Amino acid sequence: MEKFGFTISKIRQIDYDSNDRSIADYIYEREPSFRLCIECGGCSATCTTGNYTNFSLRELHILIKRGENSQVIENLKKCMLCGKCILVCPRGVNTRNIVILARQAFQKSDSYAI
Amino acid sequence: MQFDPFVIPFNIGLYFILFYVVFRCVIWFRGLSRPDKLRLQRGFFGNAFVLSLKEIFLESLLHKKILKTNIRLGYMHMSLAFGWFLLIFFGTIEADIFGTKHLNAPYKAIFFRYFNPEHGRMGFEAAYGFLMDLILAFILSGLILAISKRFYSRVVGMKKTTKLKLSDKIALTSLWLIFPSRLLAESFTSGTYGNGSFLTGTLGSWLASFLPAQQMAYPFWLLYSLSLGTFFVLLPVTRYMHIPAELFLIFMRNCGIKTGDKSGTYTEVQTYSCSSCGICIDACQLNFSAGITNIQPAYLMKAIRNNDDVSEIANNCLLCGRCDQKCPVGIELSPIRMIQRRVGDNENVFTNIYKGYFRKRLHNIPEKSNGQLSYNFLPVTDPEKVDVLYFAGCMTHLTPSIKNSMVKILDASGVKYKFIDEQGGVCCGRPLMLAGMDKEARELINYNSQLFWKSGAHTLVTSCPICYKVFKESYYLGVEVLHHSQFIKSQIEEGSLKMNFLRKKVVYHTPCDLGRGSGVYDEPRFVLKHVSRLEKSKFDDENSLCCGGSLANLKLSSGKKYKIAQDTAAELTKGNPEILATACPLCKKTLSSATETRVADISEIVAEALIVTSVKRNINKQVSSIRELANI
Amino acid sequence: MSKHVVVIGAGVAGLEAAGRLSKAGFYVSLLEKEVKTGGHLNDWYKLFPDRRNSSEVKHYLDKLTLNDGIKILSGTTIEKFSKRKSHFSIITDKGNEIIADAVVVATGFDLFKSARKEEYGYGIYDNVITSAELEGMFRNDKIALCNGKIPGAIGIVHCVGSRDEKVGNLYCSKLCCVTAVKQAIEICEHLPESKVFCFYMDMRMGGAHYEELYREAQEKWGVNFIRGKVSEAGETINNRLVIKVEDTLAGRPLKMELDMLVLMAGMEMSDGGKKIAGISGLNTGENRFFSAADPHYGSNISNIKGVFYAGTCTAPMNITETISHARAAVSEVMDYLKDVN
Amino acid sequence: MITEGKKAIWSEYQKEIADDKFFYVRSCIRQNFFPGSEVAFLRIMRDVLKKDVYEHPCHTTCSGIGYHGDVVPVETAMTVVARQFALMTEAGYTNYVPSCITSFGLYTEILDTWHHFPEVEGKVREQLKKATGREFKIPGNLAHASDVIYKFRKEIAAKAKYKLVNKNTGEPLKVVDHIGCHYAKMFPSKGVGGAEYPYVLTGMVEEWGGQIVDYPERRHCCGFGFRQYLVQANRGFSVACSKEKFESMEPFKPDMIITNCPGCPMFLDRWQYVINEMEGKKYGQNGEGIPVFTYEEVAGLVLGYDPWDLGLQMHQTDCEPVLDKIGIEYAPADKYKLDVKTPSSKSHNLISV
Repeated sequence: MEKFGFTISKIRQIDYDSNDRSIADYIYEREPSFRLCIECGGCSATCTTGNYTNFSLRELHILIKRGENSQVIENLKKCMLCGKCILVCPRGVNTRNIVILARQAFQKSDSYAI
Repeated sequence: MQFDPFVIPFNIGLYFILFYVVFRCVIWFRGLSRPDKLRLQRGFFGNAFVLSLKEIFLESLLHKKILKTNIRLGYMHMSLAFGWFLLIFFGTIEADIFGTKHLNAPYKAIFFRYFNPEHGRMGFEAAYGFLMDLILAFILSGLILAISKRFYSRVVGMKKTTKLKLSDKIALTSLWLIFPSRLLAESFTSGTYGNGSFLTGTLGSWLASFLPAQQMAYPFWLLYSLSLGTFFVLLPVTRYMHIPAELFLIFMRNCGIKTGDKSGTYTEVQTYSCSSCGICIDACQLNFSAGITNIQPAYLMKAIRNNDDVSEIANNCLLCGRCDQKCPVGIELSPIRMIQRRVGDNENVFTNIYKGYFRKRLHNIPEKSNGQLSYNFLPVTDPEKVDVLYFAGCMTHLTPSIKNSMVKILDASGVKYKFIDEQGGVCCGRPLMLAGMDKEARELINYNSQLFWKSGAHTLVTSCPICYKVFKESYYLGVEVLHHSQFIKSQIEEGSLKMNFLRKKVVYHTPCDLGRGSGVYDEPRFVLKHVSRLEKSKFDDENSLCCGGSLANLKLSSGKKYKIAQDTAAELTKGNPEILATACPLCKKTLSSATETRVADISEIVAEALIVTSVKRNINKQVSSIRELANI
Repeated sequence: MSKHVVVIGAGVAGLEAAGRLSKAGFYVSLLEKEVKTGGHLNDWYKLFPDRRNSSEVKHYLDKLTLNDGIKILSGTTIEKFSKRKSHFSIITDKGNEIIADAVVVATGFDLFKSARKEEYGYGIYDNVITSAELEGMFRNDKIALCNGKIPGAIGIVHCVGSRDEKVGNLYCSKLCCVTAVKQAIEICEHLPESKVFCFYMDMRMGGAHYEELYREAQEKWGVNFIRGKVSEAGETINNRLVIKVEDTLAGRPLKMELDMLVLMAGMEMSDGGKKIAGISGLNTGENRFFSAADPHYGSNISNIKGVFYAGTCTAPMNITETISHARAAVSEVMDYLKDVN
Repeated sequence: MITEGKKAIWSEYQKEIADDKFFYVRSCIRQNFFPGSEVAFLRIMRDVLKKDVYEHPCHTTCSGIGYHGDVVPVETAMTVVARQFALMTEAGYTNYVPSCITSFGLYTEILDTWHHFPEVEGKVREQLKKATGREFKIPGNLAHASDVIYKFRKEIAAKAKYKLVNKNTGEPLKVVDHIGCHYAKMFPSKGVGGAEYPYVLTGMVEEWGGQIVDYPERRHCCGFGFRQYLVQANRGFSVACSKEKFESMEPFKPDMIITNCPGCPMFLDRWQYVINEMEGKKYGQNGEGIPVFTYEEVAGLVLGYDPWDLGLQMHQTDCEPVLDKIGIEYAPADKYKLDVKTPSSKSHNLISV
């Protein structure tokens, strides 16, 4: 507000209970391997997009699971779906399908513009 | 006795289906693009028409392709289709010759015996009756096979049979009833009048010996008429629509119409032409290795016809192309599947006749893209000018030995080349296309194309069949695109590569995208024969298996991928080869984890066999200097 | 005349050692401060990673020690401990003196007292419980909140009292991670509708089949694993718990409400062990457990000749390791008594 | 909530607080924020409790505000503190009582540092000697002023005119206690009740008839945070901090907030106004804010001091709702009058100390 010269900052805290985790549920239902991620970061390390930008598939997974969807949307489209991540994943997570499903979920949802 | 009310169901059915088919064909025709309409018009007055008639006879009636793949299944289809055709054909002639007058209404031919019960006692009439009984027996033999297939599919040599919906079940029952009811109707009539040939006569007299044949005949004629009528009326909403649709399909195909990247009349006709024979199910590795039995083309076609949500089915496929190779109707299954994968591109969603054809087709207008680029973060680079570009591809970077081997081979070949993605490149775009995201893929294609053009290269070599296929099909680069097996072959032929013969027993696994996908079969074999003892396997060339790792399948779990890889590797290594060779980094990576046998890319084997001349020269020098030393 | 060995503590290690010593022909006195033998085995319902009933192990140990050569003195503590020449004199709280040729110390561990981590509110907030209390709920087949309701969201905090300088425990208790995973699965089995969240610093699934259990928890039961140490718990007006944790993998602090918080209490040197150390002069290490003569090849040997260690009085161990360690102690005793008259 | 559990913890964290002869040092900012509070402390100590409280006219800031604001190095802060101790030593006192929580934290920190690193203490002594010629003794007892009030909470209760009870319903007032971060978070053993469940204010409130509200964000900073507030660009964080606390306590419907730190009441009070201005949101009942008090003000109120005499008119969030609930008599018209005839005969003391 003009009169004070500052505004109330947004809390960085993830508010798990009030976040919308429907995107995560959509993926859990269709790609059970989504549960298997142990956040090793192998996918992010091999990622072509990750070499050029701050895109991290590992972080994306966790943000979807926590319902931090706005941050996910920004990054989702950067994925090239090349599939290197699948080959390096030690837990057999179908990472490409998760990206595709996330895109689908956002498209189907009315609350997000992708 | 020229008419009886029992023929009414048949008449209704027949005229309905005739009208429907004509009507449907007109709609299909109108749905074609202008060039396709012209193709069809030209074809009608040209060679295509004759060719189509021949193909219809061979495929729609005789079912030659099914006979080749599976003789019992072929016989089943043939006996029903060809037998029925013969029955109508000779029945019409019979009615024409022996009837009261010429040019009879169709029902007179179909129910000839009812209207001419005294007919066929002796001479030519009896001989003709014998022919008609023979044809009926032919059909009934196929029918017995069909019924057994429904209850126990192994009878016809099939592992899986297709699942049916309710309208299909009713149509199937009426189809099954047609010929037995005709047999019984004719038999009772024959029994009453004491005529009939070996089948109807014998059965008729036997039945008449303990049943009131005269009273029994009429209900069966009515049943016969009802079954025919029901079958015809239900035809448009069942898989039996494939009977008329296939005729139209054959004609369209012969006129040169192809499946595009959007759905339209041709894809619609193709979907209706699927008879759910189930040959694709048998060919599918997801079925016999991974135990997934609901995503095969027969089910996809059915789901599309039923307007079901097909995304799960469409995305759960290796796109290995084995089914395309096997489909007896020649439906372009993989292109149709790809159409279903394209997001927001399903503007031609099928509408079924019973849901009201006059309802307007669903036009899902794809959302206008906001023009924002997805990959605008990619750096612009200026590559040096070279003759040959080597693009290893993403997957090759995860199998570094292929990359290193290729560098060795390229160095040895002496061509002026540049390893364009040595520091990691940008994806070729095919994985995006496989996920139905063509717009995004186009961005990557443009990016890579710019890069290739700037280098001024005339040849682009890649190690990855996935990249190779997309470079060939979707890049329009205007330069020669080679898979490394092709490049190695050309270098061998030019004499730039010298190799030892390794004497190792090798079996070659054809990668799907290289083989069935791009038609490259001979070059890898040529190279392998050049350096090793290449053995044959049951799954060579067109019949090759998928490794299971295919990027085309977006749904398959890692465990099931592994199952497929294990089965494929086990099949290929039955002859205990020393090396299981392949020509794809992804195949190599997938198969390596599933077998104890060494899995190697062609490039690795070639690099192993390579005689590097520069090293040889050095050795020569040393030897000569030793000689010199000895001389001193 | 057979030699006399005193085993102090009748938990897993003590029972195993006593049983084996007796089989080897020694006369054994087994001292236990509690009335019942079996130690922590009595508090645990099912064991990781195979989720077998703990009573099966107890049954095995009881059978092993059901022997005339073993005198079990339960409800007994030691007041004095001294060595005279090659003999040990042990005076119990009842004033009896026991003379022994060798002593096996198997005083085991105590669970970390969770109230010391004040920020989690154990003993203050109604539905903050320990792993041991949860085992009790499993045994009674009733997982419920104080008000009797079924918890819908349950948090499990790893590393309570372990790897924590603030409570003076620098070491890892090694078994809490797998216990957490086992208990998470058991909660899911009991309450399929409830959600379980594990808050961990590292998943240390070192033992055989531990990692597979972890995978099962994720894959089959949908247990959520959040990497970060819970920093504090509070209570809402609805009697739910609010926890704060950094989701270190998202790089953001996280707040969520839970119905129940289970604290994975670590293992500490037992109070009984501390007392023995005090009266006997046995050495203890920085982690306050008994320190063995050599960590590689002398893990049963103490600084007093003739006194040997068995089990978790030296370091956190699982049952498999404890039993092996106890057997090793027996072999050390036999070696020692061969040379002593 | 298991009260026994809390009592067990409280019993573990008890500290020694001197009985008499206090050397009192003021906060540098409190007199601007809530000028009545320190005066009320002295008045209660001297008049009600009859204690010897000495204030040295030459005492300065402890420099803790600069230290925590990253502008004063620790050695400087130590020397300033050493001078304060020297004043105490010279005046013949040993019981040091700071009014400010940050001061208390700084003194505690410095004493602990000197305890572990005597050479630092030696250096500081040398510096102080060089600079001022003064020498000092380590205080015999260090207690925050709120500790002292806590110690005498029962005596105050005995002389109280009012209780923290809703006079209409007879129910105890629901009070949120907010402890300054520097009170016990750095050295839990130096605070009454420790850092997690501090008892210092709870003890007073319970003794005076109120009921403490335990809400999830009770540990959270008030939002002052020094750098957060002192740099204007960071003030958004400061408000956000307070807002999180208000949102967390709101469901408990507290009647008032009691604090023991110079900054906390300031921010908990003023930010309620700012949040209301920015977002139109109030956290109290009946469309009011939640009144915020210092512990001295609360002690003064229960002892029957005039609200305007205690400086409650300086609060931005109106305190009248609480006064009404307790039934404290006040003259609304006098709230902003400069020349007030106070009911207390010794009112001149308030200004002249």
